[in-house]
Amino acid sequence: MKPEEIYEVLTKQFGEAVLGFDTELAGDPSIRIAPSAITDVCQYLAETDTLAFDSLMCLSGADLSAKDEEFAVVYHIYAMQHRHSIVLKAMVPKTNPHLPSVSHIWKTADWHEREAYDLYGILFEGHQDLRRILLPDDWDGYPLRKDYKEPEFYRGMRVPY
Amino acid sequence: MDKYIRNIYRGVYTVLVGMRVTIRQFFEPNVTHQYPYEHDYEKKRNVREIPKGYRGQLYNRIEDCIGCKKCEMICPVDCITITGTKLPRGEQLWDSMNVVHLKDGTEVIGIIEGDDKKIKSEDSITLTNITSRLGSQEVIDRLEPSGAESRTATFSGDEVSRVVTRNPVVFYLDQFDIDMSLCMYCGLCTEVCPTECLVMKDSLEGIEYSKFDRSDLIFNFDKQEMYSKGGTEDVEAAD
Amino acid sequence: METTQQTESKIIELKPFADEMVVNMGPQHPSTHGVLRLELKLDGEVVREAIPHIGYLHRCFEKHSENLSYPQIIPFTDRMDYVAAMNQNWGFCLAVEKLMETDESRNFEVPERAEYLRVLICELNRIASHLLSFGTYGMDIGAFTPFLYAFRDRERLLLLFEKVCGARLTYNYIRIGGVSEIIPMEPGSIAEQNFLDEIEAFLDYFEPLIDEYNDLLTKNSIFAERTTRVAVMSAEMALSYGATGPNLRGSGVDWDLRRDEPYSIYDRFDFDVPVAVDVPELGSVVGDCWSRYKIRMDEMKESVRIVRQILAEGLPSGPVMADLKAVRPPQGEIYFRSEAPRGELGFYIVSDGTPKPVRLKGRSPCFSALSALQELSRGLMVADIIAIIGSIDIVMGEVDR
Amino acid sequence: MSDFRAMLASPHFNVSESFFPNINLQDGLNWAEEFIQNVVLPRLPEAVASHFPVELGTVLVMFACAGIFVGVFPLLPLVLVLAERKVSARFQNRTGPMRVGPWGVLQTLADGVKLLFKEDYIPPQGDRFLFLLAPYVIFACSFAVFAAIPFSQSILVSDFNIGIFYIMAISSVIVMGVIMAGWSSNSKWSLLGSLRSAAQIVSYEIPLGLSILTIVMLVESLSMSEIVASQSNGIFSWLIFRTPFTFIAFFIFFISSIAEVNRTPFDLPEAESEIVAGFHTEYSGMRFALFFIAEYANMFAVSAIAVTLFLGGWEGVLPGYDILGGFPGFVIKSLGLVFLMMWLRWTLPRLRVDQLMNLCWKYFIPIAFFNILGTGIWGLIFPEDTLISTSISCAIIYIGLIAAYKVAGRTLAQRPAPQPS
Repeated sequence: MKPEEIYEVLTKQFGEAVLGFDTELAGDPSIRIAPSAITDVCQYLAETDTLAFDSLMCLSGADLSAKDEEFAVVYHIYAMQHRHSIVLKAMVPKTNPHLPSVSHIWKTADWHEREAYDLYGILFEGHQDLRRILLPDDWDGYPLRKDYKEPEFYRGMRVPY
Repeated sequence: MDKYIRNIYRGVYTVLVGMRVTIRQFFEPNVTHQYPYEHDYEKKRNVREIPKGYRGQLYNRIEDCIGCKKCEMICPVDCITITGTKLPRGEQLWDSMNVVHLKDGTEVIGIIEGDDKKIKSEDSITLTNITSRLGSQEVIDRLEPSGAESRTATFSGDEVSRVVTRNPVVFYLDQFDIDMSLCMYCGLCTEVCPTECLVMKDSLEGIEYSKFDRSDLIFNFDKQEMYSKGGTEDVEAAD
Repeated sequence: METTQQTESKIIELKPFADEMVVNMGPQHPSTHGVLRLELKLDGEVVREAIPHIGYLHRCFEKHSENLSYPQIIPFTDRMDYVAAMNQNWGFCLAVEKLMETDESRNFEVPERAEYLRVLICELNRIASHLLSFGTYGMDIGAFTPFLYAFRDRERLLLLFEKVCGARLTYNYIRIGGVSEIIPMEPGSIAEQNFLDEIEAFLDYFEPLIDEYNDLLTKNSIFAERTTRVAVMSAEMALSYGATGPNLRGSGVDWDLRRDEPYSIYDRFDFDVPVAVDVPELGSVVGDCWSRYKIRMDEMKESVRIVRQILAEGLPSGPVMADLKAVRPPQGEIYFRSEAPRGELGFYIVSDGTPKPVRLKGRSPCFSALSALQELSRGLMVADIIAIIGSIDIVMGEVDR
Repeated sequence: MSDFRAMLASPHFNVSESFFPNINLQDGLNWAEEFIQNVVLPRLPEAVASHFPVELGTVLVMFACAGIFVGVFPLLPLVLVLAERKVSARFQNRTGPMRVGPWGVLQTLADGVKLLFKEDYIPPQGDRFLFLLAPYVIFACSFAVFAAIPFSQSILVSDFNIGIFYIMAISSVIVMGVIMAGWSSNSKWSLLGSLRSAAQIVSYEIPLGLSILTIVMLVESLSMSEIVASQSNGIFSWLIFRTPFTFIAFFIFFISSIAEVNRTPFDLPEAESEIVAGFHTEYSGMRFALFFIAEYANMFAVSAIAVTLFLGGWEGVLPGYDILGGFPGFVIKSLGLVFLMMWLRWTLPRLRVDQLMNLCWKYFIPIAFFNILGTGIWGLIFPEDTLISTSISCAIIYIGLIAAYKVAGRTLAQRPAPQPS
């Protein structure tokens, strides 16, 4: 299925929760989903036979600009059987970034969500074990945010080496 | 019972097969080198050469450096520090030298007589003031005995693959430091260098330069002496 | 997609009342392939739970990249999977090229010669990577000799890479729009002929050795005992955990990006995709450690085949670098994946039209595959943990980025 | 050779006596005493000699011998360590150590000196006393084994009448040292390693002992020198060829002894890729060196025992000729087995704990019992070791090997081609 068709299927199924379809920019077109509905949408995508998105290729957080009010959480999903892929995007506000987890649908989302939490501070509700994964547990701040200032010292060591 | 015996049998058999593989290698020659003893590749057998173009220590033939700061900009890890002042418009210190790349892979550094911009394959090129790049003594050796003294050589246009043109040196360099402890040996800086004076040593010196102190790994390329002399014509290649 | 039937896996009954011992395996441990730390909860020799802790090699490559221009990022991708750095370079360059393709005004095409060189070098790099994986796996299981044999042969490949790009491990060879010209190799020159001859000589030397390695290790009954029916990963589990590459094929899923989503010029070559099957004579079932390991051994043969086809055709003449003034992709985003030796290497790039990416995420195959370790290792023994880590073939530089 | 049944039925057969006979150390003492009486006393002044404390002197001479023994035998592991490194290097197309001395021959010496000067680290949380004691226990036991090995007709420390029993007993004490080391280090890796080692050594003692039992049944003696003496009629009188069952027993003995000395493929107690270094993880300096020396001494000891029991000891290939005989022959045969051990080590991967136990309890012990049964029956059929019995035995072994080879050829031909996975 083409991304447009998937978009139509999703709008038919979820209506309001599907916010739009971005095709203007170069590269992959993406479907914008309301963050609260992301689990339902993913569940639907994974379990419907005609879609059968059985593998989550990549899950990434993104902070596109320091001026933006929102983080993006981007899901690249692929269906081995039908060989089609789709990009879902959920925008979460920077002030309180949280959205439901999809780690029970694709287990690989477990670590990818932990990584997004670690580097962006996006909270995934319903995640089993949302700990920092790459950085030390007691690290301050979320380094991939555009407004991140690196700390001067970490446990007595100078950070900007 | 059948499986039991089969298991024993397979265990013994595969062990013997593996032992056959290893005992064959037992009588094969060594593949290793005694590195510090055999690394001098004029003396010993079986020592691999460091191939041409190997990315070793960075070296700047500073008299040809025009101070364009392209290397500083492209360096992903900021290991190059350049400070300097641009001369007033229209002034220049001297011209950098030509680098002639021959098709057999050697590079000759010198000054092309005449116009270096347009080189046709039927032309022959005469190079004067040939200096050798560090570690490539073979260039000097290539020259005729008479040429070795006058440091002049002539190549036919077919031999030449590429010529780097002369650029005016318009920067007065105060500092050109390369911190090799930060360098990640990506070689991007040598690619952007317009005069090809920034090179990576593809010789043993380019690899074996470990120091006891990290600060010794900051290499300064200084030009002050040359400024006082006022030109590249009399300057020998740096040591 | 077929599902594989689960056969009995060697799971040992846990006694809930027994004392538990918590052991830290790593970050400094001989066989955690770098700086992986596993928190093992042991009941004697039996592992109740193995919790991986990663991040000891974290360099925040993604943050770095946001401050670097695209060509400057390439040397950083070398440091991701330093065992197969060519493939990492390529994956990144493919993603950027794909993003730039969409902009018609800056259209360019990667020259034919560069494509051939890329495939040639990357397949050789795949052999080198699998050789390392084979060697270290042998050492994990306790056989030291295969390790040195693998390094002996890998050394010849590294010498080849050294000649073509000037470095042994961090190549920075494949560039956006072509390959590096740092060591020029004129079409039809003696240098090119020597290079191809050396590759041919290596292949002639190496091809029979694969069978020898199979005799030495793969078919060895002790090795088979150690690795077969251990940590069986079903196809569903592999897909769900995002295991890709040899790990996915080891679970019986016939999937290879080179064949199924051909990028570059892979559609011109004839090669098979090895997929695991049950091997009853050794007791192997689909999805166990042995299958994953065996896929790598078979893939080396396929890579040799691809390289031989290139050698038979000869490199086309022409330039190796596209005429590309500046690398400045249009505004937009791309996720592009390629088949690295360890699996599907994806790069998610968001560009705002400037020379620097806004967001770059490397989706490394090992990161996803390693997350399956916790589930795979439950109820096995300490020695099996080592077997699993080796069989999913992680490189911590890529996991931690 | 008397009837085995007769031995069991004889009124003199006494379990406690045959297994715990009076340990006769008198032979050794006699030798020392004779040395004093005949060599020392005549050279002393009359006044001193008459008051010379012969008993004390005897003990002193014994100590001096022990000193030479302790001084000489640690050199053996030094050589073996170097040999191992060189042999492994050859198997891997390397050169091995090359720096210290010509061809690196002094490398182990240099390593020893280095280890001597290293910090003697004792884990502060561990059991200090046991930690200090453990290396000595292992070291002492592994060298005490040499006391009963007849290197040649004249070079043996003491000819016990229970020689092989003594060796078994002493070498089992090593496991105590291993457990001490593992426990007292206060390290989980050490503990895991030592418990693996305990399980392994205790299990493999059984097939080892059962294999020895076949020999003892044939020779009807526990004395090492008598076992050697019974193999004096050339290569076909060697116990390995005496019956087809001893042929199998030799391999069981050899493989079990590899397990006893913790070498690959049975090196689980010190599996460096799993449990770092096993029971000696926390040891450093000279204490580590003691473990290391003991390991290699053990390796040579089990080879020497295998040679004594199965390969004719210091007896030569041909009766009357000194080919592969005497002290050099004994050492060559032992080193051959040591080389075989190294060859195996640098070829094979490591087993897992449960597989190790499987191999022992499911394969070796049943086969060893079968051997004992077979040897008993063989003893009934051929009460004397005659030309006929030897020829029949060799014929069976030969036919068996040929048959195995043929079957191998056939299964190889029939084996399906490797799956095109």
